[in-house]
Amino acid sequence: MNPIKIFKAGNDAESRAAESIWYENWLLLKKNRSAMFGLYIIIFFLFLAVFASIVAPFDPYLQNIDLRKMTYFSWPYILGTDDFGRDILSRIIYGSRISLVIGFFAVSISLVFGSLIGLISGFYGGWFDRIAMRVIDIMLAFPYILLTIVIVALLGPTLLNAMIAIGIARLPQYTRIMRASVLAEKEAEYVEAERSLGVGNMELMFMSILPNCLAPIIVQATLGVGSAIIESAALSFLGLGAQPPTPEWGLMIASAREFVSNAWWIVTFPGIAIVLVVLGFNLLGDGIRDVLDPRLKD
Amino acid sequence: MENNRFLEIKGLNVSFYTQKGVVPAVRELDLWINKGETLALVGESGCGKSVTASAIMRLVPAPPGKIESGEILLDGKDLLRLTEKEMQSIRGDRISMIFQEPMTSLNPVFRIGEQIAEVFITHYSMDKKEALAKAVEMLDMVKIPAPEKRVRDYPHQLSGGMRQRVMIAMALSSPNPGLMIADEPTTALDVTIQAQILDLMRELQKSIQMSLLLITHDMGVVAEMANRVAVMYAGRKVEAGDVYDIFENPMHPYTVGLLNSMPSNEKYRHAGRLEAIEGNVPNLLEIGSGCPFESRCRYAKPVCREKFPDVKEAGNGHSVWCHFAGDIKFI
Amino acid sequence: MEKILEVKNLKKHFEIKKEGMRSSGYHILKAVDGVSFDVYKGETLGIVGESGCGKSTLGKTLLNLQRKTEGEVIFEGKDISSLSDREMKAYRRRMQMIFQDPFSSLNPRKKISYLLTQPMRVNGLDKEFDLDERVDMLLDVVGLDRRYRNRYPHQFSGGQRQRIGIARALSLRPEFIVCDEAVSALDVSVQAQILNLLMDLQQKYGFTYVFIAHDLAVVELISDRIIVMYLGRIVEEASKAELIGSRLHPYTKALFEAFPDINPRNKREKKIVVGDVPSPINPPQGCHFNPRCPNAMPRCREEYPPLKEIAPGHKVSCWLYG
Amino acid sequence: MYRFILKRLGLLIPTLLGVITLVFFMLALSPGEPARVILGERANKEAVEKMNAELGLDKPMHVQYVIYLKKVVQLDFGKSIKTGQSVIDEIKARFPATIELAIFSMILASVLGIFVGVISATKRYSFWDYASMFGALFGVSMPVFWLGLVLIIIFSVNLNLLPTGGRMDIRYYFTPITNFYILDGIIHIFKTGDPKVLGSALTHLILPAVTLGTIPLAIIARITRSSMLEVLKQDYIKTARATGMSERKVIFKYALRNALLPVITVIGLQFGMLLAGAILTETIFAWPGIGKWLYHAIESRDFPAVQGGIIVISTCFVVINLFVDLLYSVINPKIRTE
Repeated sequence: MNPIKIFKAGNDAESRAAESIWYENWLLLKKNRSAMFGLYIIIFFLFLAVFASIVAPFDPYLQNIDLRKMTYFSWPYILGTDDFGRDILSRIIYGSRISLVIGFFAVSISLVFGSLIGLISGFYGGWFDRIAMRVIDIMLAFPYILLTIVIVALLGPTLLNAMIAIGIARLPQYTRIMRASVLAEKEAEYVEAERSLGVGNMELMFMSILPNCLAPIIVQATLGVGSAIIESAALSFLGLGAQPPTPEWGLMIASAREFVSNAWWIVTFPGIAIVLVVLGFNLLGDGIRDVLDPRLKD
Repeated sequence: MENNRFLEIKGLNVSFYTQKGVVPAVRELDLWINKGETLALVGESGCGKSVTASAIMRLVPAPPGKIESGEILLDGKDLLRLTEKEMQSIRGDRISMIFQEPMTSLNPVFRIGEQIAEVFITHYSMDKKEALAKAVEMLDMVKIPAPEKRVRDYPHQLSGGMRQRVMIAMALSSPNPGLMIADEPTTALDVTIQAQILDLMRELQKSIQMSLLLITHDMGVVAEMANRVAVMYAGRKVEAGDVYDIFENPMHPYTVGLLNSMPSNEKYRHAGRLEAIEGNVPNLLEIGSGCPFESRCRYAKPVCREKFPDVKEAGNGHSVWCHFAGDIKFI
Repeated sequence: MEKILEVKNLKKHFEIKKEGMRSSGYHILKAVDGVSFDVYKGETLGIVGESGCGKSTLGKTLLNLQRKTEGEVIFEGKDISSLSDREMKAYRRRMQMIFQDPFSSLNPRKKISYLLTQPMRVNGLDKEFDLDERVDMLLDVVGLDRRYRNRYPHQFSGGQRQRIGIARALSLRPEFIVCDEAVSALDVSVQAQILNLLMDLQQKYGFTYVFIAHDLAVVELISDRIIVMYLGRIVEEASKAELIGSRLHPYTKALFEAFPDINPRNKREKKIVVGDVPSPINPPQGCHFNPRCPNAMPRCREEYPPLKEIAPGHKVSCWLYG
Repeated sequence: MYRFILKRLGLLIPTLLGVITLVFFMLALSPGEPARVILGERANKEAVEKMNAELGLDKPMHVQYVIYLKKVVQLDFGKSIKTGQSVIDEIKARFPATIELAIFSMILASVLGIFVGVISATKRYSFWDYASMFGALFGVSMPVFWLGLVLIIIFSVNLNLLPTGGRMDIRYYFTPITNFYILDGIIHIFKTGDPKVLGSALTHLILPAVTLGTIPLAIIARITRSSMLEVLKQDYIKTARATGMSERKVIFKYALRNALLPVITVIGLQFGMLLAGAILTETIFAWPGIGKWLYHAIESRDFPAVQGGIIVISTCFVVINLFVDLLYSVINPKIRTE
């Protein structure tokens, strides 16, 4: 019998040893300038949220009785004050705390439960799948904005309920995405290969298939934080979320509605804060999608 | 002999600018096709054969691809210097192309008749009715049964072999087809269907005196179809010549290895093991100035790493690019 | 010779949901439709056929990766096709598969060492072996550098990945291996390496192979006996020498004639079969090959011919021979 | 074909039944008693019980459910607690306003969105591509209610070009016929030759339509672009180019028809979303449509009105999506001919 030759390993064998797909994707993401810009925006707002008490020049609840009137661009109120004489900048900084917490919390609800249902549904199929899909179809029959409003109206208008409502209303999307990618991934030959090697269902589902299905879910979750922030602001704007005097961005805009004709800054600046932070998540999400979705790669 | 050349490529270089670096897909390629002959361009995946085809059509996706230099002469005119508009009038008329995947190379939302008719509308400003009548003729020519009915079908209603026939019909939809480029036309098909398609192509070529550039990795298809053969490896042409010379007296170690690797090679019918080429196709990003086959060649010497060899001629147009061709007998 | 596997009247049917506007309900796709054959210890049985002939489904059904519809698969005296997943586990170790696509048959997010040790871990062999050592050994056996163990699949070429797939199948020390188009996705030069490797391993460890491929030349090279399939059924079965010497079934003849010869002086004469391979969803009445067969007789359109032994070990299913 | 449509319609019924059931139980199980809403917090126990009996709320839940279901099938959503009017009549009166707004927003969003998306895809990596895609990203990052207010600040308050809200200048007295004011305006011109009503209807429509249409516009542009890029990479585009077809024909004839298939689905989905998005827009612009009405119903816990509004909007959403689904099947030859 002929001896089997061993190929010489290139001298790069070790240096490239630990390049998992996640790491390679991160390297690609780092090259994507707009995604990085998005990430910086997010980090900036995270910084504001964490160190709000240090960064903010004033107490967000402090009403400046002397001013009484709404002022605009006057030292030390860089972005002006609102109708109670409260510093808008400080309120925006504290507001980032609320928005980010809501965004992450709401997405976590839909991410965890939605993906789990989708994973089990897609993997096992059968009666669980049929029932789950039926319920999801019914939930999707409501435009989710409406669903959110209904849920929060039922639970009562508080910030926590707004979070829960957003989380539940968006849950079907995660289930669908997860189920679709599990179904696609189940067809991949490696699943069959591992089955033929005796790998059990649990290990297949959580250790093999799940990591390969995370890409679209991560994209969805990143974009989802942004939309959750918008939706919570919208709920607060309608009076169904945060209640006065909480420094919540949507609420700030709502309370300034009556002053649109003479104090545009009260409306404008909290809105810009929302746009910026949501833009950050959207830029990052788009960047991740470009990296993870091979169809869009060149 | 010279003026019999339908198409001539001189010193073609094509690169792809990727995130990881510049990939030299085709380097210093010279190639010509005579009128009415079949030239087979052979090589394994990534050798640059398909890129060459796209370059002739000027359809290399840019970015990331770029034709760096060279000439592609059709009747003495350099295609690379034409305007896009002039090039459009040549595509589908003087030069046409068929692709590997008959499943995806037809537009799913148009009837096949409309797609064939489009060629006549584009090049001969026919009206739609006339063009559709022509399309029926073309389908008949490629031996699709009941062509009047079939023109109204959508691609998904046809089998792979039928679709490839439609592609051929489209490629020949010109009163004066000069060259058909067939990029792995039968790779995706079953072997009995492959035989039908190859027969059809040969028959049509004979009847309309057209040149055929056949791109394939299958030496069996080459043996059956080609008059002349050019072997490519990692972006370089390494050997070219008459089909009998290439098969009976291969002079480049890669060509020898390729023939030896074929399980259908008579030599191994009952002998068991194949004489395989060890190693893998090199990464084009890491290729130096030497012979690209050096890393897998068992006869390689230091000079092979340093310099790409000059051409050696063995008569009858048989050329080989190897430092030791003719000096060592490769087996 | 000792039988390792006995297949009796095996059927695998699929329900295909109709999607269009004009119809609803299900089609029955008879991917494997009543197939019987034996596999002997230490041999290579080649199964060849065109797309839609059911050869891949057959391979998966043999290993119980897909549940049969009907019939028996007897492995060393035990009908494994009716075993539950749990009961099957004991047999999984001994029966392995090498898959077609070296790019999708390895989980892209796992290191090579994980891919190679996972089967041993889930089968409880980690008590028996030192897994680290075993990975080195497996990489040696398939001709890969030991240092590659910490790499990920995407860092390898197609041929190297196929070696990893083979190493993984070997990790459980199987006796019986189904190779499902194991070399068809590879370049010719790499394909030759893998074929050599498979043949060397068989010599060394005495494996039994069922080698499924559409490439006649490959099947002819590696097999001892060959089965030709067409639309879910066996049309001819013979030893390699017998089949090369005397092909009986018109389809087998057509298949061999259609295969391009590597000698440019032997340009094929035009005797190819006409028409497309019919859809396995609605195969022709009678002998499935009759619409394309040059020798078709009235009887062929009515009755499916039985698989009959014409010469010792040479079976054919055609009315021309009985 | 008809069987196919009937089958799809058949699938609609369980979904709608699910919607009605969900809406009923969500509201029925929620805290807060309708009787208290009507009578006020201080009402005594007997009065509340009497009111409950009047509303049928004293019966067991499943009986209430069956009664409700029977009524809904006959399009009877009960009476508004707040106004005492029939819910379906209130919805009917307000629906044209919302539909008018939604249609105009959607036309704006689809036409512009597809145009921007196609141009971006064909001029990939150009300044236009970057600018419009950044614009689209900006569009999806904006809260609708804020955009509406900013538009009011710019165009109504500062430039004084457009009205801040409502559907029609109160100076014009005219009797709406169709309740679609644009249509009514046109009819008015035919009747009296006076274009002012139409003009006023249009000027009132611009800001809300832009506000409501911006997000769908951005989404449609992004989807069109990526769908187009995907199509342009397909083999059949290479085939088309290889036949010498002009680039314009390749893009607008061969590629676009394929690229629009997924876009159609998105347009349908967005159109349904608009009906819900109208809650915010209508509130801001005092647009007397179903969104604003529903918002007030929620605010005042007017259960029959909330139930009716949600069921109607969701039904529209489902029906639009079904329609789009059918349209998709008709356009896609693969489904049509199989």
